[in-house]
Amino acid sequence: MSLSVIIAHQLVNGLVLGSFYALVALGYTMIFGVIKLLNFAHGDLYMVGGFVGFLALSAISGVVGSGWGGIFLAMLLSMIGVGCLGVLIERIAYHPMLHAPRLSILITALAVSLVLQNAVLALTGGQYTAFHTDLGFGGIHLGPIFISYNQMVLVATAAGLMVALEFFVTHTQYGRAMRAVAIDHDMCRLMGIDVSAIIGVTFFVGTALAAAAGTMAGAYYGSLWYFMGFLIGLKAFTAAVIGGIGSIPGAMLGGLILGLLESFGTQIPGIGSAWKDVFAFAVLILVLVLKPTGLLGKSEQERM
Amino acid sequence: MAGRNIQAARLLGPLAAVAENPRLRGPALGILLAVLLIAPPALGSYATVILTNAFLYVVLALGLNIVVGYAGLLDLGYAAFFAVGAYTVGILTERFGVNFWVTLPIALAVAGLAGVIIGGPTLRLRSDYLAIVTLGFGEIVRISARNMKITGSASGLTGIEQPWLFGWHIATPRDFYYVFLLLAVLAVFISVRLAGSRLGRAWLYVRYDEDAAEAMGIDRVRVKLAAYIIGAMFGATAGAFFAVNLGAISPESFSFNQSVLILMAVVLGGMGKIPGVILGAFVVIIGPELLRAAGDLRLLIFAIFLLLIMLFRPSGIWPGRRAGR
Amino acid sequence: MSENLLQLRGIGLAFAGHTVLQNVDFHVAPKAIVSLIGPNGAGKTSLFNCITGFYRPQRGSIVLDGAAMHALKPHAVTAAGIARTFQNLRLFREMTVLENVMSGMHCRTRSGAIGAILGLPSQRAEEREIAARAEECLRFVGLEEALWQRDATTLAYGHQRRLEIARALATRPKLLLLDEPAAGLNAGEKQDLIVLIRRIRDEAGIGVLLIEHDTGLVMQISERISVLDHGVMIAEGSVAEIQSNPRVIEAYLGQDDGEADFDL
Amino acid sequence: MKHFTRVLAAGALLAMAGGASAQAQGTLKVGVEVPTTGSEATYGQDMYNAAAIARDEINAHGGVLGKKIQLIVGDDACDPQQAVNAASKLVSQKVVAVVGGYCSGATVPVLKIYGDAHIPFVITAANSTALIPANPGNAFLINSTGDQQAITAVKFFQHKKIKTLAIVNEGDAYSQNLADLMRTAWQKAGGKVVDFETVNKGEQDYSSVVTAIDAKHPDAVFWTAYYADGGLLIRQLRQSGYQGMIAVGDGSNSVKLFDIAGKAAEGVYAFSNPIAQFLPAAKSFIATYKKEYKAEPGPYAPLTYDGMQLLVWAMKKAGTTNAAAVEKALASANGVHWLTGPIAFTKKNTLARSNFVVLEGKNGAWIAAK
Repeated sequence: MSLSVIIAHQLVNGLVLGSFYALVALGYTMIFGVIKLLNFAHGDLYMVGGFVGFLALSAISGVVGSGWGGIFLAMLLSMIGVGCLGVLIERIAYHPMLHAPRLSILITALAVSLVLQNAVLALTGGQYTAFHTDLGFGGIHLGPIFISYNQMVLVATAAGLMVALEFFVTHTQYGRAMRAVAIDHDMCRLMGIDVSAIIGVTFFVGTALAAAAGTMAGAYYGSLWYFMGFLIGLKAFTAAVIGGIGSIPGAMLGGLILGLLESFGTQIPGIGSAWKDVFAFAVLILVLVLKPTGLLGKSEQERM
Repeated sequence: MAGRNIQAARLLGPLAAVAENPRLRGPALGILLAVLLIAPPALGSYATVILTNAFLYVVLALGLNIVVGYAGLLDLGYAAFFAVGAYTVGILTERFGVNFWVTLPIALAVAGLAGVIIGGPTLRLRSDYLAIVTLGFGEIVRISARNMKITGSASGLTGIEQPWLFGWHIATPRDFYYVFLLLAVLAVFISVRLAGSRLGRAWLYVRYDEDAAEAMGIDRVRVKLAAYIIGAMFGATAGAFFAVNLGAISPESFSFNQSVLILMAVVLGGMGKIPGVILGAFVVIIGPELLRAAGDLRLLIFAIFLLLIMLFRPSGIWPGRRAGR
Repeated sequence: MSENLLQLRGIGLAFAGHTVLQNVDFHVAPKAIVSLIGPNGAGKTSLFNCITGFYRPQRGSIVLDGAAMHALKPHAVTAAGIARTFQNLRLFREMTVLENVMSGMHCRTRSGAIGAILGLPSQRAEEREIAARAEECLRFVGLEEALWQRDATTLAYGHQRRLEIARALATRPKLLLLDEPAAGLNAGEKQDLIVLIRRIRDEAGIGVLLIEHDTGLVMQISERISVLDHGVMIAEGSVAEIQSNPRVIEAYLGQDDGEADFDL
Repeated sequence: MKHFTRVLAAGALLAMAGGASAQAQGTLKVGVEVPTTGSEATYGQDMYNAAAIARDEINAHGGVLGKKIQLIVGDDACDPQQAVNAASKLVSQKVVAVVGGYCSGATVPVLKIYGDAHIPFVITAANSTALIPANPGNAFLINSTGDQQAITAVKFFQHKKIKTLAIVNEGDAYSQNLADLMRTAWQKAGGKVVDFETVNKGEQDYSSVVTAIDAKHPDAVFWTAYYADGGLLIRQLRQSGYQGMIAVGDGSNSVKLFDIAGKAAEGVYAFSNPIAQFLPAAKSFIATYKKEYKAEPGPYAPLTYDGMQLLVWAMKKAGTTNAAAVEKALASANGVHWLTGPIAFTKKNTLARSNFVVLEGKNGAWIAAK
């Protein structure tokens, strides 16, 4: 296999992986935007999204089958269900703490993450759950490069969701309000915006995107596990930071960059698969130290 | 549950009253220490091991308490310093045959250096960024230990020799019970001394209001770095003795879960409150043992407990706001 | 003319292209009481933040007693001799009155972790010195001993204002910056404040620079007044000079909301 | 909560001290150290079930030394620290011997505890070579160790005319150990290791590793870790169009591999310790297991059954439960056999022969490979 083919393959791999990272990173960045909270539970909502999607597909596959059609329907159901769970978590755990010290709300988020993880651990006994679908192995050959149909559908879906989100944020009343809330809560209240409702909407949308990613990942890779949200949560946060936390296009860009970094990191001699995560975290630390606002983030007022 | 939490706190009330009363505190501590000193013969090996473990966690939790409870920095990778101590001692004694007591100060120095390297550039960051950077740092240390030959890769190091002290071979579980009891007492002593000092107050000033603290002439980065380094040294000390106690260490012992468990001890008992943190360490070690019958549910029970504490009693189960001053 | 205690030359500050301060020259003479006034949004607090190191001006120099301040961080500025209070009270919550004031002594003492752990004699002596100085400052501002062990944020508002001043005095400053010290005080408390500010200057020999909206108080206490408008220093002079300065009158009358705190 | 706190505040020490209660008359306590919680719980439960069948049979035949056997489970959760606690608890409960040990990483630190307490320990599954130097002498491994698996694998690959090999592990003690042993053995045998990868547990996306493997065109890919992620890797390898051989180590010999990998696992080879369905002597064991637990015995059930029988044999031979005597008897085992074949030990207390067999995936199940 020539180098250029390897590069092309890793490009495709990075794109697929990056799409997942981007979808999860979007939720991180949106939630951070409106309440300045690093939602540690976000990766776990991705995991819960996978399981809910799996249950939904099991329930409806008799009628719609378990091809992409069925998976899309299951994904939608999962987005709605887990989106509501996200709102519920915000109301119960985060809302009362909005004015508490930063440390308290961060630890609360960590606690929510642990509750979700261990609840699923208890329910599944820590076992992997096989996610059966009717997805085939087919694909197209572009010269020596093979791209599976599944990969294409996946990237297209992720792109579609991101376009829909961009439209929602820039062209709808809720989206505009969301951006306003991200800038200044008090000002929004004065202008008659129901800040609390907008925070709810943000959690719903952000969490639903993670649930969509979780369902697609479960279907695409074929298994679910209670701890599967941990690594991707960490990586998605890294992606959000690289892109500039609070910035929606930044999250997409950061996701793709990180996906590509990891794919190519595996291929680089001296890094390889064993050191690829060290590489990713080192990039995170470097970005935070050298350019804390990320690539597309707005710079905050400099304070000495 | 919330109501019960308060009830639990009320039960701890008399205990707290004793701990807060300067007249009763001395004798109460004396009695407690005496009981712990004469207890081992009456304890089975299991209880000895569990209590030893609890003492280890007292040291770790008090170390993290300096970082989280005093300086207000959320460190999600504290196990990394624990690992640095354990591996420094493990490598130097097992691979190079260096005497344990020589490796101990080296472990402290390496941990301090690690604290400076990771803390130096990142302590200026906002707190949630710092949390994730420390998490990433913890993972880097774990993965590095897993990949490197000198750390014994994933299997870790085995056959770490147990130390001698003036002709006493510290080897049995009971020996280590006393060693860790001593370490815990030292950790408490140092924590108390620091809490009442110029540096201890500076941590709190920075934690409560960074701007006002700076306006009072406190260099927040330097003060935070001091917390970070001292916390790292607590972790490394615990790690060093952990390594010789088990005789074998592997990267699994220094995972994210380990960091979370130590953090839980700090938060459950009450951040910044020394008796609370000690209680928290005992809760996270003895609790799961008492809940052994609950199987996979026990971690869930703990997670829910942590969440409820944060929602209804963010100052922890130990009564009062800031004790031990 | 003797050397100025504080000397600002050509200060320029901008945030994201938006000019906040433009070529500001300003000085405070030793042991002087100087007021900085100007309409809302004129840049007074920004100038304070430049002097205290919280903002780094893009242009200009700030010199205290011959030492350059403009490249220093806030804690170093405080150590060099400039103390401040905040417009909105910024006391350390969950800490006692005494502990709050002790914070001011941090930059005047040096014992560290090792001294504390070993309980070295030098460290103990220093702890006694810190407590003594804090008590001295509390007495100076008139907070009686019964209040010292209370949580700072449980004090009456007027007492909290005094506590902030005591905390700043504990840093042994050469110059004290007060950001709207009279805000929220009643008439009686304002008179006490005037007395206190005069004592700070007369008894402790500390120069005082204040931002204040209460014109009566400003006119009563200031020796010199500087007026800032839209980031530009438009006037400097004695009380009488300022009261008759046409640019100042224009600046205040030009305000849309007609803020009536500058009564001529 | 109230109770919980009171226990902590007042009587935690006493409560625990009481745990070491007096031994019941006429019974011998044997510890079974296996993970019954956590991700490896199914293996642990399966091993305990097998030990229980052995106990029932032994007790039905009059027990040992006139006493009945009582099993006490110690849950190590496949975690080193939990394992230390569980082992200490077993020691406190005065067990005369211990069988079990599934995860190598959790078994290494308990060796010292049983060693210090002078308790014989028959390890029935864990087989990392890291166990050998850490063994104080009281532990006996009746599952063949990783180096023997590597020998079996080398022979098999050579037989299949494999020249180049890619090895993938999961970065844990067991799989990394096996991967290293395999690399050494394969290179010694003149083969080429063209790619050596380490992936993360639960990572899901192994595509970049798959591409890296594809780029080297290995004749075979050897996965040395557990079935759960192995299933995903196999799927992704086949999805990317990899046509060569795929082989897995004994951590992936569970039939659940087929559940996760689906049809991609067809034709996959596994090196495995003897599993019940291929053991002629295990017919009645399988029947009993199915009757008792309504399931097929898992991969380590026969070995654990044998571990119990071996222990009882040694006690009978020694005529006492005295640790030194029992250990001496264990070391003298010379071809005694129950389900998994003759048991004898090397000087290092490891199984003297290789017990590995080669399996092949066919129609979602394992069959003996040709």
